[in-house]
Amino acid sequence: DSIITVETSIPFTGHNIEPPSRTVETSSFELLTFFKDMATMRRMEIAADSLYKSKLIRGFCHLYDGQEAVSIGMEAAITRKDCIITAYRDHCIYLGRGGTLVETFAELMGRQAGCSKGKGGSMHFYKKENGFYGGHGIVGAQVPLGCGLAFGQKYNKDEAVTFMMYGDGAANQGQLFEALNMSALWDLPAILVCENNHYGMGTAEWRAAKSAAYYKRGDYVPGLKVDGMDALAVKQACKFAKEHALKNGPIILEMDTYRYHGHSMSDPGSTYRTRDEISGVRQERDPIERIRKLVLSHELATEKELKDIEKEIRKEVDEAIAKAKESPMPEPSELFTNVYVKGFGTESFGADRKEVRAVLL
Amino acid sequence: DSIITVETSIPFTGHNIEPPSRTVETSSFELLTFFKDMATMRRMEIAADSLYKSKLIRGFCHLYDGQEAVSIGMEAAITRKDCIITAYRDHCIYLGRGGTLVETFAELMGRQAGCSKGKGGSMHFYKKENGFYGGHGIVGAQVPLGCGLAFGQKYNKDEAVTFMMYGDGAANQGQLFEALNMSALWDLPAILVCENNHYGMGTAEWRAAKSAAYYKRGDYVPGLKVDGMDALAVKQACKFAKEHALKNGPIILEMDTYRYHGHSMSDPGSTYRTRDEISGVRQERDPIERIRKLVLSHELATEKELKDIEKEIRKEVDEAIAKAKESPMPEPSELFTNVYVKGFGTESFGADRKEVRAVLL
Amino acid sequence: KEMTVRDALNSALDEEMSADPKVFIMGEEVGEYQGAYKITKGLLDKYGPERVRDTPITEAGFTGIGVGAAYYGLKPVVEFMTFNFSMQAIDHIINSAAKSNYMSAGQISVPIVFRGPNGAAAGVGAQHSQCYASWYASVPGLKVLTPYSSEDARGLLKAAIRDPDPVVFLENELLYGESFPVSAEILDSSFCLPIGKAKIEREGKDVTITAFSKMVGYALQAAEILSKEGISVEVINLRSIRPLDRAAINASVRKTNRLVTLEEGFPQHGVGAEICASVVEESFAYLDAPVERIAGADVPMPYAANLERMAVPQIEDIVRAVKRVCYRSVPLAATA
Amino acid sequence: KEMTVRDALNSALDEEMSADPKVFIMGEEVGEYQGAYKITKGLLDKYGPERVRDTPITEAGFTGIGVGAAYYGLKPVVEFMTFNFSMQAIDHIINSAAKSNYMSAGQISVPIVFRGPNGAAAGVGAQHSQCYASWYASVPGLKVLTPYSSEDARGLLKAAIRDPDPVVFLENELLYGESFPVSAEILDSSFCLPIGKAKIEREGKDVTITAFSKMVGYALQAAEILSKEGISVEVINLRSIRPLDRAAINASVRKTNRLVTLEEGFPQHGVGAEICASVVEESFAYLDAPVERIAGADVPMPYAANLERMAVPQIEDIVRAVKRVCYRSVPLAATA
Ligand SMILES: Cc1ncc(C[n+]2csc(CCOP(=O)(O)OP(=O)(O)O)c2C)c(N)n1
Ligand SMILES: Cc1ncc(C[n+]2csc(CCOP(=O)(O)OP(=O)(O)O)c2C)c(N)n1
Ligand SMILES: [Mg+2]
Ligand SMILES: [Mg+2]
Repeated sequence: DSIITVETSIPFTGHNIEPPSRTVETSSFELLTFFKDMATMRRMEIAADSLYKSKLIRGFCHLYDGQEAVSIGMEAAITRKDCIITAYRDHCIYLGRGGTLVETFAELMGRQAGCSKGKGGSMHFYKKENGFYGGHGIVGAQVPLGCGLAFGQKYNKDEAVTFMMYGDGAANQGQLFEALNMSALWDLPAILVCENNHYGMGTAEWRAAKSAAYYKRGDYVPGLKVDGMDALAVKQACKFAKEHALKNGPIILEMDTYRYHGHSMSDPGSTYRTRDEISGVRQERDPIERIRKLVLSHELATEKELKDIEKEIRKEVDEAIAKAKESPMPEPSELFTNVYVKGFGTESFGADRKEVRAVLL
Repeated sequence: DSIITVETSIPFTGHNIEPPSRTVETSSFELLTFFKDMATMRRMEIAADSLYKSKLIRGFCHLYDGQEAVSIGMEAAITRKDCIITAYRDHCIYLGRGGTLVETFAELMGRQAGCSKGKGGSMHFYKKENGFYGGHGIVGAQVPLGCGLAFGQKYNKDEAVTFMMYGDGAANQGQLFEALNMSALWDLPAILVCENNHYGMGTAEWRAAKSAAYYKRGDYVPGLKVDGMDALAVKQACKFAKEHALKNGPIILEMDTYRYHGHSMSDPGSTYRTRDEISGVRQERDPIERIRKLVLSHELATEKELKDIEKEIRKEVDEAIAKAKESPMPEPSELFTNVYVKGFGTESFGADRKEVRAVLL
Repeated sequence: KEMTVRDALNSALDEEMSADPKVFIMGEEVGEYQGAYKITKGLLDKYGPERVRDTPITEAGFTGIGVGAAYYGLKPVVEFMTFNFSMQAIDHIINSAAKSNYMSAGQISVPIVFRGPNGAAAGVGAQHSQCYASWYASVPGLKVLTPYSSEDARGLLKAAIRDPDPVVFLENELLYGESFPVSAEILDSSFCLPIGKAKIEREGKDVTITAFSKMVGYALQAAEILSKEGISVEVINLRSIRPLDRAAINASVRKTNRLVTLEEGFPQHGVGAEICASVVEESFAYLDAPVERIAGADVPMPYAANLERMAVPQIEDIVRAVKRVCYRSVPLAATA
Repeated sequence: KEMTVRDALNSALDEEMSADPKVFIMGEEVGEYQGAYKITKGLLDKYGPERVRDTPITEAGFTGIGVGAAYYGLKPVVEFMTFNFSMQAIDHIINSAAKSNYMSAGQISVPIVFRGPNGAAAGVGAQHSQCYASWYASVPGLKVLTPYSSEDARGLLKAAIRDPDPVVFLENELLYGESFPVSAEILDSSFCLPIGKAKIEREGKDVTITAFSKMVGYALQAAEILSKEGISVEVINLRSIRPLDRAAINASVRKTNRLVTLEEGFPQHGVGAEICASVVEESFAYLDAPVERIAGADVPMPYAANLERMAVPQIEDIVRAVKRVCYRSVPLAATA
């Protein structure tokens, strides 16, 4: 598989750091994998939308379509000794870390086969053996938690780094600045990835932040602004950041990206932005289409072959949903498991404590 | 009283802003008032130290000696429509806002005549009618609270500003960055005064902050570094900041200052810094001595006259202590007052609820 | 006439903002988005961005700013998108708001309302489902209100905004869309309910159920079922968890001699425990059976629908508990 | 042999750090300053700055970092200078630590200890005197320990550090300097106490007092006074508030038939309320008198010495309450 050299869409912009080169090396295999993986993510999220509408998924459901290149590009640059932690928009991050479609759909529907056995739900996916630490519902909380993972990596001398993903809305949270200061003081291998999709719920970035230049918000910490719709740019940036972090401590990567869906399922996503804006991004910056064009222009596959891949993905997703639906709801006894690792044989109670109680082992 | 023109000790350093001139106007009256007020503060804190040692003051007691120029210079630049809020190191700020020695000592000893009737204690002084909003024990909390006061000033179109004082240790608190962002978004007349005395308890600034350039830590918010041992520099900076804040919103003033005492009474203040460092500051930068020299060099008073003032102050302080000691402890019924403004006639309980209870009015 | 709880809250905010220019509202998405749950719908248009303030997602910061504004004499209404996020700001609610009037011996009053949905919603998992009633109501200096119906929502929210002290106002997302009958009196802009007073939602003589928020509706449904079996249930809608209306609770128990407490929050140190203690302290001799406590399960909220259902009280749990207090042979009662 | 609680905590930390390289300690002033209250004295010298980590005054941030490190498999001991400051970090304690093992169905365990002085000290005012026992112990996923003696301090802290779950470890500043007798067994580095088990500090037959932390000492002093008046008091040192040793409490009450609960925290939704509810649920028929509750006054902590004394339980309050439960004529008991 020969090396293909591609220019990123736009140059990187650095803050307190010399940015990496625009020239990225890739391969036929990598580009086709990017295409397939992103198309799978896209299809999975569209399917989740339908399942939600048919009431098989409950509560919140935050979809990632539009932002796929961030996960894909990041994974291409790192290993599974490196850790990732994110917020509630976590389905595709989970998939990127080696999770399966069946586990995803089963969790979304609250079934035993789910990655959290149906107990976590949409916002709480994990895959610890591959370095994925969730799946967090409280805006901003994952940033100090991620710095804690990086603390662990440094403590154990693991020569690995942690990527902590947060939104433009989360970027104003005070705990981020607290964690950044400590990460810088202690040279933690912490990479803060701001997925700037330009809205925190219904609030445009400039209405929530006096300075929306998130890659500069680390002040004394270096930063890089990256086209988050270009998987190869993301890959380049993450590689660069990993090297930096292992040597010099924290760095911020601002990924300029976009979410096509509303914030969660109750948000139509169209009251605070124009339809033109959305379709403009789709037409000009879509991360999958960018790779499709590269594949075609380098003649790595035909249009028909790519369409066939997409058809195949559609089938895989449908099959996964069918399988997930077959998985039963959790056993009632699961109500009381996992409250503790070690329960000391104490009693725990249900709503009617005289009728439902359990001994925690 | 003719105008006297003085140069500040060192130039101001600006961040994102053109600093004001080093040339400050003052007068014989002002300089003598500075001398008298700072000497009173100094004497009051030394006396509190003794009272603590004779067990008349309990709990924490954070002394301000060394930092007097910050309060004095600030007050000279503003009016009492402007608000001040600070942390626990609040005795002298209270005095600067028009509080009395008797109220101070009485509060420190937990007596009825105290500014909080003995219920607040050392960390919780207030003088709302003169724009002093406390006296807060939780590091960092006073900064958003102060921005809230500024919010109120802007909401009411009062054309006044709020000064919120915090330490170098507090400067790393996340809530500060959150409040700063909102203050900048909303153009609040908020002046963040970082009293950098170079230690947060036993931690030197550089051990707690990756960037100890606190006047720059607002990133997109302008800042000014000020010699906080020079009352005239402080006055100049506060005047400048007030004008700026009324027109353009928040600004940070970093006051380079020093606390002579330990952090609180249990800290000898000598394990994390050298005695040479302390005596060096005393000799070269003491805020009272700086004014004394100015007074003498401009021949506004003789050495003897200044000594007499100090003697007078000593007497005043002793008399205030004597008077404060005469004030009784609060009435037992005060246990239940001020829990609410409006208690709706509900019952409240003492430790033994069958014996001690009260109806809250 | 009927009105949803959402409209009741919205109209109460609207009327109080119109009556007092010091009242303003701040929080995430309260303005241009019209509220995450549309409680503030229309207010931005009517009162402008100075009084309907969209904030960044920085709870500690904006809560501190709200409290500071209250120190200054404004009357802020701070919306938490849900009370789970109030944990980021809880230091300001407790240390900056609840304690200031006391520490300053009455100089610094804090007329502020913290409001938003509290407790379990549907399918939102462990981090978005906690009930904070018992925590906040343990703290002197705070008042804690828990509306159930549209009458409660209007009357208590107006009372909270007019009150000179900090009030924690705990709504319930699943009630927002529910409709309740409202009289002309309730709809009048002068309408206001007293803080600290419970409401007997249904009179009965055999057993008392105490409940608040959504659980009041469950208690009423259980009472209806039980009445068909000849058990007469008195349902107390607590309305205020702090001050707690101990007098009303004890009066009812002295009449019925039996008590079931009901809440969705975690059981340990919960509202039920306090009510049990209060009745034991004041009306021990009147109790003909042990107090029964129905509460949320003692586990983080699971996502799966079947487990979630087990984790919060259901009507059958209430019915079962009532039957136990009424029929079970209680040694003390037997010997009495 | 005697040992102070301070030395007990210090030696427990030292031994666990020496036994397990995954254990590290972080917090404000824990290193170079040797601890604000000198609990970590000498540890920096012995284990170095990687394992004794001074932090800036940023509780939310460093607690989050601690929890993240625990996710990764380390065993952090996070010191809060006092638990009052844990409110800035409480979201991480509840949402990031307590709930993760459950939400992940066991994938993400959180072996972490949060420790520091809790509750009232002396003369430190309203913002520095709150007791957090009842809040934290209401939350499933947390364990909450409250040592009283040097034995407790050593045995429980070692248990907490070895435990695979998040433990909130509530110390008391006023106990740090107190000395208690310690046996060779207690001093052995293998010594460890079981989590969730109360200790009968003093056996008695007329009345049970439950207490934790500093109040255990007060209960013992009250018991001594009462014994001279012929009242035999059983004193239970709860040691663990979550899990609460309901079995031990109920067994004692079934023996003595009388209960006084004692705590320094706010009364509403407190530990006493829960214990009262538990005894009413499980041992109602055994109660010969209403449960008496002694707790902190329902007000923010005042500074003045006389008011402060009134705001926390005193030995005479306990003595009085015990006499009430023992001598008061109780209608139910009379008819039984
Ligand atoms: C502390 C906190 N406050 C509020 C919320 C509610 N909330 C969930 S997501 C969200 C918007 C976050 O926006 P952003 O950080 O830009 O991430 P995005 O959703 O765009 O990926 C809000 C307000 C929350 N979960 N946690
Ligand atoms: C949130 C919080 N954490 C810890 C403390 C304990 N504490 C009180 S003062 C202090 C040091 C603050 O230093 P700095 O901000 O520099 O102010 P200075 O005392 O020097 O005036 C600490 C750690 C506290 N009061 N609040
Ligand atoms: Mg966003
Ligand atoms: Mg300092």
